[in-house]
Amino acid sequence: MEFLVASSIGLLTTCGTYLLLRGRTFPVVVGLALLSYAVNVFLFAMGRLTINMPPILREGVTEYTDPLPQALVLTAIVISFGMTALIVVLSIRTFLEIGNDHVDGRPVGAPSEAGDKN
Amino acid sequence: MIKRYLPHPLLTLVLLVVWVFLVNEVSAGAVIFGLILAIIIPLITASFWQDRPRLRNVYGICEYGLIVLWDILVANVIVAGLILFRKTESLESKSVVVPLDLTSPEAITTLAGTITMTPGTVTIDLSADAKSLLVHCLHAPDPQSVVDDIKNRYERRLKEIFE
Amino acid sequence: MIDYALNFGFICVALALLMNLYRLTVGPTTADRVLAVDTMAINAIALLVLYGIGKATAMYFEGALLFAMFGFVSTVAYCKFVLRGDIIE
Amino acid sequence: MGDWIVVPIVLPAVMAALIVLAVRHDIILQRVFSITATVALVAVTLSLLVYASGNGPEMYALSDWPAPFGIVLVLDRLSAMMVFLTSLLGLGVVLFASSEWDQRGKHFHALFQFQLMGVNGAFLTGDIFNLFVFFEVLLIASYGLMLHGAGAERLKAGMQYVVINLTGSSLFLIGVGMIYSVTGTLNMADLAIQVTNVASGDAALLRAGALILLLVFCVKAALVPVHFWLPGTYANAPAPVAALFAIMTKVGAYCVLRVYSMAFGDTAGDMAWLAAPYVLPAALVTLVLGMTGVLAAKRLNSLIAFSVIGSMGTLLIAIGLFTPEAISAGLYYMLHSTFSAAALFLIADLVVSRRGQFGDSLHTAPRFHQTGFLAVLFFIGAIGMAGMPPLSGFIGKLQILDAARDSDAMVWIWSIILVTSLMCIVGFGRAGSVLFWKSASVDGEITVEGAKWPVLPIIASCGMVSGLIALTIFAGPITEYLNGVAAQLFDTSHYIEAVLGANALSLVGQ
Amino acid sequence: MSLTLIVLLPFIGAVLPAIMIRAGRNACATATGSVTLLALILLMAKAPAVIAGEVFQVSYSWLPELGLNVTFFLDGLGLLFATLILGIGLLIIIYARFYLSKDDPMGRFYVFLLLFQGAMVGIVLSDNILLLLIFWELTSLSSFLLIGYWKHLPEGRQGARMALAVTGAGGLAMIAGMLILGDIVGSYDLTVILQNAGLIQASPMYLPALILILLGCFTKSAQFPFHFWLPHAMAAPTPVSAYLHSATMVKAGIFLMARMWPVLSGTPEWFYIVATAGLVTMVLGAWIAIFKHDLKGLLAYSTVSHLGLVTMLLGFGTPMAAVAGVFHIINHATFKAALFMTAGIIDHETGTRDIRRFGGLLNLMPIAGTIGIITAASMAGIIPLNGFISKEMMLEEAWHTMWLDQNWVVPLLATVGALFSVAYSFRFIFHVWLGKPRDENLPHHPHDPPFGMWAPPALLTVLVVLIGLFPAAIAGPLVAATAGAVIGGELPEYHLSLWHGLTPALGMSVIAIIGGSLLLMRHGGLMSATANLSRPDAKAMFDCGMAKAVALSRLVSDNLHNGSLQRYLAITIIGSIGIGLSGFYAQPDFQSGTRELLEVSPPAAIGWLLLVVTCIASVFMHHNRLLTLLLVGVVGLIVSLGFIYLSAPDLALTQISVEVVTVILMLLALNILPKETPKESLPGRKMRDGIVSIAAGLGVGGAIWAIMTRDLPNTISSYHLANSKTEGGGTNVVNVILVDFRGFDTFGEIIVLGIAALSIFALIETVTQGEAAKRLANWVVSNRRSADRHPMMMVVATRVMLPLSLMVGVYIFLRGHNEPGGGFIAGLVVSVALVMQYMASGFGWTQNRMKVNYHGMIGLGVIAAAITGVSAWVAGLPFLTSGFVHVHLPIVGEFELASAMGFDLGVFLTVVGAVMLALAKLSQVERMAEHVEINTEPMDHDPSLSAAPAATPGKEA
Amino acid sequence: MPFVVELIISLLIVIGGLFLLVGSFGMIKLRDLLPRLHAPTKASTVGLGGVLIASMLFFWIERGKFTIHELLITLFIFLTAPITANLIAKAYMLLNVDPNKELPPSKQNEGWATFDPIGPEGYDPSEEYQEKET
Repeated sequence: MEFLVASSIGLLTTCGTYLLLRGRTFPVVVGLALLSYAVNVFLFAMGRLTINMPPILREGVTEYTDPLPQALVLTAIVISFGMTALIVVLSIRTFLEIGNDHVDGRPVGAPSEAGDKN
Repeated sequence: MIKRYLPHPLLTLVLLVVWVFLVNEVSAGAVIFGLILAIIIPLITASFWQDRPRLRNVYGICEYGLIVLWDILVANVIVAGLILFRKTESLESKSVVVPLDLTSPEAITTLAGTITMTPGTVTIDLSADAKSLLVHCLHAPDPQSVVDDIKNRYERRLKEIFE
Repeated sequence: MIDYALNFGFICVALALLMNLYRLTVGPTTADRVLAVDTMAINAIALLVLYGIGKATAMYFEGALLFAMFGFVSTVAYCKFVLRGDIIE
Repeated sequence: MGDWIVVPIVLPAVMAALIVLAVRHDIILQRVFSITATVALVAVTLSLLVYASGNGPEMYALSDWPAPFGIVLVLDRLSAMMVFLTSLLGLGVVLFASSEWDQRGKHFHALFQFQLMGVNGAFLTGDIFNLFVFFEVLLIASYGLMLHGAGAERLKAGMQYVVINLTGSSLFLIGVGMIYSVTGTLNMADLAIQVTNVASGDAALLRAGALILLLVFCVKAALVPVHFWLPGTYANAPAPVAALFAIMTKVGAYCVLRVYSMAFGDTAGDMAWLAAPYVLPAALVTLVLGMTGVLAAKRLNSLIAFSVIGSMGTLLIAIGLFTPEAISAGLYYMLHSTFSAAALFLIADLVVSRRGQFGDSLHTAPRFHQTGFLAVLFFIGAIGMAGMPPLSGFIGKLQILDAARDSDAMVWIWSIILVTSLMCIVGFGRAGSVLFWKSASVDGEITVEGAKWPVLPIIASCGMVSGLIALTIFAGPITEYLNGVAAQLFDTSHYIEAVLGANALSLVGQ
Repeated sequence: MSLTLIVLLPFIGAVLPAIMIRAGRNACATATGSVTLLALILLMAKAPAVIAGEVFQVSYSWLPELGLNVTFFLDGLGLLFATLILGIGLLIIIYARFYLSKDDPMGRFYVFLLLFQGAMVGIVLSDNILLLLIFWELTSLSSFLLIGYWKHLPEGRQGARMALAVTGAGGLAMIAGMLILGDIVGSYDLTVILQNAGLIQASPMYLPALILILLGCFTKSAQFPFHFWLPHAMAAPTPVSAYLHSATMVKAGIFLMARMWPVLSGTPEWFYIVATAGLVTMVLGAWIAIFKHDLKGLLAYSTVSHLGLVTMLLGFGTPMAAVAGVFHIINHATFKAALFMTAGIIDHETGTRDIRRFGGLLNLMPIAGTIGIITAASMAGIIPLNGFISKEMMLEEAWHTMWLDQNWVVPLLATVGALFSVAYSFRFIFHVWLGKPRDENLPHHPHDPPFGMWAPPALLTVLVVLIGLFPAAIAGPLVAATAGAVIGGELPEYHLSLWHGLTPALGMSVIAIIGGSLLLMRHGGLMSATANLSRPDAKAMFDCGMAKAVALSRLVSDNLHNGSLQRYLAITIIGSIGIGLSGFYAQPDFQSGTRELLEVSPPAAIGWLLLVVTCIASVFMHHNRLLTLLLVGVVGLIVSLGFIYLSAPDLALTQISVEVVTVILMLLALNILPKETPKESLPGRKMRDGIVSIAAGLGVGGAIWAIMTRDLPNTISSYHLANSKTEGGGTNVVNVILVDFRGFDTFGEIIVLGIAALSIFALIETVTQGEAAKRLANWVVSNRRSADRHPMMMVVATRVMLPLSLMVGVYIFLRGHNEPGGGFIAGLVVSVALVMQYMASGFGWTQNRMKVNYHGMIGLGVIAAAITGVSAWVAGLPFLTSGFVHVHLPIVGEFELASAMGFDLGVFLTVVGAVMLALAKLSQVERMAEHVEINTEPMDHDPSLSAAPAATPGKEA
Repeated sequence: MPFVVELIISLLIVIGGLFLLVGSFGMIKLRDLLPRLHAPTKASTVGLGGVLIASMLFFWIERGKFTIHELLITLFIFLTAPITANLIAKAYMLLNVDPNKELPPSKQNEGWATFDPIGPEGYDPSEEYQEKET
């Protein structure tokens, strides 16, 4: 199980990073989303994996998973949600202002359409 | 007075039931709290749902519900059979038009939903003036019978309930 | 016996999810993909419920409920997007 | 100080919420609220500073949970100084913005107060995850402020700023996660203890995590090679915001200082001074690149932005030495560079707003209104930034050079600091010459509609400049205080005892 | 005290001209002059005592930590220089009053001048080398301002920048040198340093310190090879040239060499560096001066040459040479300042400075001519003027000096230098004043200037003559005091007089005069001969070097900061991988974990497979953006399933709710953005990115693998588990951590959300301006659009869902403390329920029915959370301290009331407010783009209202 | 637990699982979206319903507690499934179906809502098809 989780995190990181390195805003945003999944799961897995030991106190149950990473991940999820919302809006706002969604460093006003770089 | 503070009695009832479902226990505390919520929430949401028709025919509702439940069961078996055992090429899929007598949006929606949930038919569109339903049949050698079935089995009953 | 049934159920749902995934990636139309995701949500709910039975806990019920609710909303949003572009107009 | 410790965080937060809730339609009331709150903040932080200078570190346990289980705030000399600096800077910025800038977009004052809250929180917290949260608060507020008023270049730069920092936030979480996974704690003081207890097989993970965290702090501190967000961001941010951002890079530097002198400092055994081998070389390169950018700049704002990078390089050289003398010198330079960067951005805005369509491009343009007065201000700001005498930049650099004396890299440090100073002088000389002198050879005068003598902005700019002057005049007492700060930083036992109780240290090694 | 006042007076007084200029030019000049005069008087009051050997000292503590203190001392050397600075300064102030035209901003001039004066006085009186450095750099700055005073002249600006760059660079080098010096001695106090010659010269750091300090001196004093900036500084107004570039600033370097003479001189290094540089400068400067057509250029190079002379003398390292040097400093200051002023007069009166256009000016302006001829003769070293005496002394010293064991080098070159010096001095005399007028069409008709303009040089000329005639009487005591201070010990036997008998020096002098005259006669031929020689033009080289430096900087900076986010991110990611690995492998102490691993269950394996396929698909199919979005949604689904599977129900609920809102946001965005990502990455780039991202994935995956395979250390969360119920009042430990143990995190977190919403609002608020508004106005709907905006079935269904969802929201909210749920998830549930209404019935209709303002909700939420926190203060507890009670009501039974619920309510409100504000505002952009009308009916057509007119659907673009 | 109850629960689970599988299988087997739409919307309701009832029974018998909240999920599904089917179909038709050729006429004054707006004027996506043909 640990291997599955580790490889999933690795894969999510890889895919997120790859998309993050694209030259348009949308893949970048999606890449960030994937990356934040990876990071959230990473942080969660800090508390090690357990099955069916949710940190909800029950009579007679003594074994619980580590609740702290979960709380941290919750905070992280919410924060990354806020960030994602902002960057999504920022990307359309930028697109509207400069007429293209490049992030690869071409100056404002440079020809933008796909045809010029294929 | 009652109308003002209890705009949708039926809704209140439904919500109370939902609350009991949610808390998953039938206790005095749960019911009282649920009742408070079931009164408050319709008040809050009243502006979203004004002047809607009242449902009176409780017997009709129950009958309709049972029929539909049964039909759903049957529909599933039939569709499963079609999927599993018929060659896709031999399926006679087509769209049929069901002219409507119902006029209330709620009734039409219920009918359309029923059609979707029952054998081999899915409501895929509504005419712009809401006077016809476009129904897609998975396997309908005889389209007219489908239309008749719908009109007799469901629409008639709905008309009694809603109008 | 329930355990066997549960395992069978898991396998069914798992296969169903894989099929959904196939439809999602292959398409061909956007509607197919949306349908695939919607079905996935349904299958996920089933998975949760089965898992809850397996672990004999009601802890996962809210998860299933929210899956149902949110699965619907996101499907509607996708469809509205295809239909109108602007999902809130 | 008890509850007062949390006031620098709660006060701006509540004030921002109040502005949003009650007065969001009335810009005048917003200004009144915002300025009043900032003034109150200055008063509070000043009293914290006074208190901290006479007392040891003091902990404030939020929610009344004992450390390390809950979140704690810690007031020590360093954090008191930083929050005071923040509030002073904030006061200047809010005054400047209240003339006209705050109307160019929505919610300036609310975002501004939130920004203060985030920065103060980052300085006061004693918990690494809480630090992350405050990082995010200050970052997201800074995104909002940075994009205030929009505009193509600003949006473009903003996009980069946001994405790079979001990546940084992800790395932050990874770093924190790795640290927690082997130490089981998030509290910085507790971390300092746990670091010594880590099983030797786990040490590699801890080191990796701590260094990734270092990288994140360096992103904030704009250290090469993770400084890329800064030039565009600072050069394109609204002037008051750019001025406020002068403290943002310092947050990164502060964190480097705090975490790596406490948890990975003297007491960390094998991991002692973990950050030192990385920070110093990077800081040297940063300084060179920053000043190269100053020389290369074609726009006034990017000139200043690059000079900020350079000053961060200088500052981190001092911090990277990790000796009490160097840190004291670095802190002095930090104070200086905060004021001088802020002053320059504000002055640049006064200039730019008078140059009409010529904006901040370093090309010859006709004279503009108040050339002489602004030239004086700019000149003072520039000599401050370039580290020329008699202003504090020079003293700061002298102190850093002096402190670097015993370092192995002394030759490098000295030669790079001195050579880059020259680059900075030349760069600012060119810029000033173009802006204020060349205009005399062009006929005509630019007239821009608007306030002739914008009172608040001028007060704010002069305030920043007078900050520099005060730093110079009171260099002696300030340095004395800073020596105390550095001494406190190096004597981690008091901090740990304040947070974890008197017998915490006796558990070390068990 | 008065010592400090002498230094401070010019600085304080610098505000006077700025104020007094409003009262007129005379008042301004008077004010400035009186400041200087006052300082001079204060100085002179101390002069007798100093000459008598007394040393004044004052000290104030400034930055004792660093050893930087405000300490001044006044000895002979300081006295000499301070007198020169203040005295000549006073003359210059008078002169400038008449020199500057009406258009020149005189107030500013005097401000700069006083600043400079103060800095100079500071240099010569400092007793702390760090303080000296400060004044040193201040002179660079103030001279920068003075040279660039005529800012409309490009030469002025360039000259100023060049001077700043060169002297600034020297100053920086000197900082290093001084710091080393201070390090060797252990003190930055000059008086202490001066007593530690042995220590310094024995130190291995002596040579670096020497070189660095000399760099500062040479640049300031325009010594070879840094001589080139000085002539270009001549673009300044002549008073500035006269003051800075003859009498004072350029002498700062000399001063420092003299000051440091006791500790630095006497070594071979000192000799070879200083004397050689001086010698070369002397000859070279003089040679160039001969061929300068610009009057001030000629004088500038002559200054270079004379400074070389003094430098050389100091470099000899003998006490006698030092005496000669000191004496020449005085002499040079007198005649050169006068010469510059004369040149200024000529310039002022004729409108040109080109020597080739002059001739016979003596007839036209006899007073100025007399002054010019006498002082130039002194410069040439003609008997009986003061220049002669010091030149003689120089030649005498040169005669005795061996250079690399050769005894002829120095005398020969010194003679050559003197010869050239005679040549250009005579050129000044003969080509300007005597002979026939060469150009009748001078811009102005020259005549003698007003008294105020010729009086200052005349005064200096009188000094020139008097010192020449009575050297011992007039300059003797000063020279003695100064030289004593320089040497720092016993003065050698020397005799200041015109006639020393037939010495070798006299012979050399004669040779020089005769040779110089001959050279001048052949001047025309030489001129054309040298014109063809390609001499390195220092300014061109400097400019070229500067341009290259700037170009190089641009090349580096612009190419590095090319604005490509891809590059920045790639570097950041590579950096993080690198630093992580370097930490990991810093020591080979890593051990694999031994934790018992969990078994893989079939559902987990399937989930993993799904995730892998979805991830990979999302990369390979990312060009289809909608599909990418769907795939990411699936990833979110699987991740939440994973959370549930791995005992984290709260996380799963949060993840899935966030997921939906994110999808809605992304869809809103995608409607505006292009629907496809073009394929534009080149294979190389893809390869690079692939490698980077795989490395990142391996790094993160490897790290987490290493972590998960080892046991959890004792974590602080065991405390949370133990105290959650008893102290925190909740059984859902995660929730108790969120609202209680770490409630402060949550407080920050909701603020993040609130800020995000406010930022989004602010960001979109500006969309109605500028380019964006134009784009939106011209927006063309690219896709086919369905005709019904608000499908009836959907409207009906969501209407039913709304109360149900709200019920669910309340439920989730209330159970949060004990079961999975809480304010955040409840907030999202409610938001989604509301968003459904927006989606079904459109913005306009729904917004009309929303009775709350989302801004207010955010503010209220934050305040609610804060108030919950602050209310703990009432009980004397820290911020956010939570309390709970069990309430027992009849019928209802027992339930728990926790203050954390108030906090959670704040969370709830903020979340709803933030999400709704962001979505509602974002949809505004869509409506602008789509040009649809605001709808007022819930559905497009309500069949039950058949009598009513049909609802108007939107007009499509 | 009585064997019969256990058997019933197991059967329900198996049936539910099978129907879920069939629903998804139909989705890949059928060749076009509209037929595909039938599979999941129907099969899944019973599939999920079976599983939910099994769960209810299980907790009732196993835990001795009558749980009803599963019904809520069923309620949601019944309420939402027709809507999603309808919207997916509309989305499909809009992009892939020619209303003039492949759909029967509505036999009313107005055409199908996806293509014909209510009222006399307005944008009509079906016109695009005509333009394409000419």
